[in-house]
Amino acid sequence: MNVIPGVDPEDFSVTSETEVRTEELLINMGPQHPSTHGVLRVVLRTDGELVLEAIPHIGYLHRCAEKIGEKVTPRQFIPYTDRMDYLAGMNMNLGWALTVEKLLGLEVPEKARHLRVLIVELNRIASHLVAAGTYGLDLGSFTPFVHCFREREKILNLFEAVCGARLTYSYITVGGLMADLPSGWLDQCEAFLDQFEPVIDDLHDLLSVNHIFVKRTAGVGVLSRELAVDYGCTGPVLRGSGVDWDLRRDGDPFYTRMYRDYDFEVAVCRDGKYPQPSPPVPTEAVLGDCWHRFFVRMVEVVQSVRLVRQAIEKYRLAEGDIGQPIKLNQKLPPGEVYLETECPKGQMGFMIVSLGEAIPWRVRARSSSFCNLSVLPELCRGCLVADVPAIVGSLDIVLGEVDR
Amino acid sequence: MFSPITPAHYLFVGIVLFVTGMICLLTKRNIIAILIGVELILNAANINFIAFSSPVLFPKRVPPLVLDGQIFVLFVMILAAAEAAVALAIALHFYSRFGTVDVDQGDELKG
Amino acid sequence: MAQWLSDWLTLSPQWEWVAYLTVALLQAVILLALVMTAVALATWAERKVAGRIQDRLGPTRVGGRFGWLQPLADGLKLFTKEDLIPANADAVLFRLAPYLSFAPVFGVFMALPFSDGWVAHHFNTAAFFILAVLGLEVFGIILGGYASGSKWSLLGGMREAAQVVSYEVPLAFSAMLPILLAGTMDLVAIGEAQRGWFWNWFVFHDPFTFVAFWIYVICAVAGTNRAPFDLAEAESELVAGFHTEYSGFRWSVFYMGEYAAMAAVCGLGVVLFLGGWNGPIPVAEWLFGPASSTSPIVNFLSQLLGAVNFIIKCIIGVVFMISLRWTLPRPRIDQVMSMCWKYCFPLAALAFLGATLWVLMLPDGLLGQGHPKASTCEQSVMVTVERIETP
Amino acid sequence: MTGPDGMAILFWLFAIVTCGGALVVVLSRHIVRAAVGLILSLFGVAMLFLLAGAEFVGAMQLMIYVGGTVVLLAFGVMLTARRPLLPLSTTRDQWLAAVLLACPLTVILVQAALSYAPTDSVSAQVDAHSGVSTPVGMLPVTPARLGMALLGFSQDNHRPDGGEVSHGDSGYLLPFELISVHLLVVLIGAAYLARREVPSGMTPRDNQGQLQ
Repeated sequence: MNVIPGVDPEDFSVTSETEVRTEELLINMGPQHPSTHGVLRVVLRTDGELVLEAIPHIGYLHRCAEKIGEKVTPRQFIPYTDRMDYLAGMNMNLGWALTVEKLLGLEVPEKARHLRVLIVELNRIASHLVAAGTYGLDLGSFTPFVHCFREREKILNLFEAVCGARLTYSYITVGGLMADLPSGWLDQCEAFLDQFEPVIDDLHDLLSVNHIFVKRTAGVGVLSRELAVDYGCTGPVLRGSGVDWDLRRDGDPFYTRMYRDYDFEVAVCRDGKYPQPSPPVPTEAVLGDCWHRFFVRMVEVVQSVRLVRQAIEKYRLAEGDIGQPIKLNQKLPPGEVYLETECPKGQMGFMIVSLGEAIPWRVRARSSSFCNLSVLPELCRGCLVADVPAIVGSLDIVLGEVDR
Repeated sequence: MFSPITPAHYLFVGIVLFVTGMICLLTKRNIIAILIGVELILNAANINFIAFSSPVLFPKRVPPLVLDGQIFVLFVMILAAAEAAVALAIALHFYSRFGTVDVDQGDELKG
Repeated sequence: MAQWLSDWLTLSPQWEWVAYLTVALLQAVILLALVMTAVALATWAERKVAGRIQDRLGPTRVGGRFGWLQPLADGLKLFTKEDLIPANADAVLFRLAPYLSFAPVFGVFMALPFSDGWVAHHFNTAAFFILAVLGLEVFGIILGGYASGSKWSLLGGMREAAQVVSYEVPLAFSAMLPILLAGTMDLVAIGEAQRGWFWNWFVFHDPFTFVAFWIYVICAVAGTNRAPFDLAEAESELVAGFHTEYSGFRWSVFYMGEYAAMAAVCGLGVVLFLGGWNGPIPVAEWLFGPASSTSPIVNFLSQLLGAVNFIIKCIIGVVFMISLRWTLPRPRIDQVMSMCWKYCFPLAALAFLGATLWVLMLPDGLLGQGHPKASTCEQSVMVTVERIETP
Repeated sequence: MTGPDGMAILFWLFAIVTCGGALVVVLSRHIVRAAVGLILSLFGVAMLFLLAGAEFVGAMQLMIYVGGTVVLLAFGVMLTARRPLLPLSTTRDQWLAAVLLACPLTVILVQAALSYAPTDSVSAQVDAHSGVSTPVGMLPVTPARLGMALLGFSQDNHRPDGGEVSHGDSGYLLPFELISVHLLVVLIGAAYLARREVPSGMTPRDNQGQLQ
């Protein structure tokens, strides 16, 4: 029998029929459970089907990423970043690259800027597709998962064409990008977008407006505005609670200028409406519940498609080159810098303290999934066992990013 | 090769059920096991009813109970189901009050 | 048949029971082979339909282009898998549970008529018997969940117990309507009462039976523990529910039980509501004349046509259940229970009441010439029975 | 389908199942195994009913007893025993008392069963419908007749003694109504008894799942 920290094992060891005293059941959900999205372990204290308490246990995927960052140069650290949130490696690369560029005071050429937007937003679509698909799986619907992964495969094919990798890209680097686009890539990308947009409607039919799906998610795991802000939730989790906050618009100027002269809307519910086109909000849904968190991602996918289309146009018109990566052992100026970027899972922040050498003195990664996960015990209190996967899935965590 | 089946055959099966049910009732302390014993005893009675109302077992005369036997069995079943439901509810209540399903532990009469 | 075998072997009367036993075993084997074929086909169909819905091909490798032999390959794989019994489990009950879950479903096919003369054993109360036996399947699942010694399995078993026992009530209620209309629990007679054009089928008899049919569909899906009501296994919540700890052969026995139960409820629904072995258009009557035809070949052909009709309808039902599974998310346990008690059960009761009144007020149907009345119905029963009894 | 030999084979088969199940109930040390024994035993009884020509009652036995009552019992076991496979403890003197009581009882009952010998009075006929040989003048027992009897129509128009039905026989309407009301009361009572207070510190959820 597993010994659970903080719980006296004697309380649960029952030896004979006359000594049964416990009404409550301790269930160990994970780290090998099919719907904890990786190696998360949640200890559930349940009374029948009712969850009294959920305690997440993390750390199974800890790989000392921050410490490694203090042993290698910034460009050498790039491959470690895309192993954090391995579903959005491009966004991770970008976050780190921008932080180092901010320290160096470096600005990439226009063409590289548009290419970065293009790549990063494509990766956001891919990440949200995984989130939506696995969320369907969490609720017992297998088909949307397959549809989502089929579309994601097409994005991964595009990425493979630009950098040769399908998961850990290391494509965006400090000072620019590793390579320019191959010829004909933009046409393939546009063709993908054209056939992808109707698929979003299919996914809405299968999930967002499906009656059983709404019943399962609406009103479940309600995260109030205040609680979301207090726990430092970010990204779709924060916007699902109705907070109008998106770093692409409200963030550090060094980051937001990447998105200047781009036209997009923040996916947040204003007066009961989401940016169009999107299906209407069901009446059962409460702001901050699982349905809203899920739906924010679906709306963001639409906005990302818009951004990618704009980026393709701008990239085609842009003059010049895509920039030059910095030297592998480039000396960093002494100082301290912190930058947060809007990743698919939330705000991913990197911090560098440099003493003027090529290798940073201190590296710190602020993980969005970690903060989003920390709200789980609050949301799971008093829900049913079946709601736990629904809530974990709606937070859309990646354990590689939580544990780093 | 086999001798034909008579009501007595059925009665013997009934006897086995009745006696085992009674032993179960006397030896078990678990409230649900006691319930199981009661079910066995009721079934012993049912077998006898059916045996005496079966035209198959009485090929040469009208059985002593024709329709009455079957209807009594139906009534017994319904009562047994009702009894099981109530007894189970009591068992759950008992369990949540005394923390056990051992009937001997519940002999204190204070409310 | 036993008599014939005995005569053929010229056995002395005291060895007649050997002939009887042989024939009984033979019949059981034939029936088991039939059920197994249905199960194999259903697993294949499950993969193919899932593939279609998910925009992929499904099995294509084993057995030619369409992967016909995939069930065989699956079976071989499962039989050669390591068979684990957890240390915490009660080994005896753990071993017993899959068979307890499969055997009742097999028993259903004993009473299910495939055509008006093709039924393994002609029960007078076949409809009721089938409903009763289907309800036994649940015990094997509860036992499996309990004996596994795993908390997930225990939760799955408890869910199964609550769900299936609840859904049996509206299921029986909605199945009561055709019994009421035909005036008998004899499935052969119920099927015969729907002879003729498809508007004679009980599902189109009156609005109440139409409602009852859909309640039957919902409850049949829930009662056989199929998605979207597969709460007892719920892979995303309870790992695999009651069969978390099962592997290899025992696991496959559970699955055979599930698929056989699917076929069984479809068969029952087809006989009760969808005209059984009567095609939508009474081709059989045009071809073979009235039912009282005595020529054995004509009789056999009409039986065969009936069985083909029946099986086609069953296949449609099974495919419908499969496509439900691959389309819908899974409701929560409290929603499943409230759906049963707050919607299905009152609706089924109302439909029952309504159908009773309908028969009372409009005994001849809305247009004055609907169904055969009770007397003609009984006559057709007697005709059927005589056809069965006379060799 | 069954000749006399077939009937005998099936009888012995199901009698062994029934008695074996009953013995499992008594001898098993685990409550769940006892429940499995009960299932086997009740299933055997149902099959014996079918064999005796009581089809409706046999199916009823399967549905109510095996499918309903025992599942209820199993549910009760799960709710009251959180740790699987609870051993049942039985003391020696309890066994002694049980055996002391059971032995004479068995003797008496066996004697009673052996002393019963039915007298043959009526000539038999073979019914074309069910293949069952029934005495002349006796209608087969069908669900319809059972139902009519429960609704108050007297069905025993042939008394065992051969006499006609007297005027006072009125079927089983009153017991039927009583038992219906009884069932309703039991349903409400059981639900009331088994209800559980929500654990303190928890907020119950309404149907929408929102926190109240």
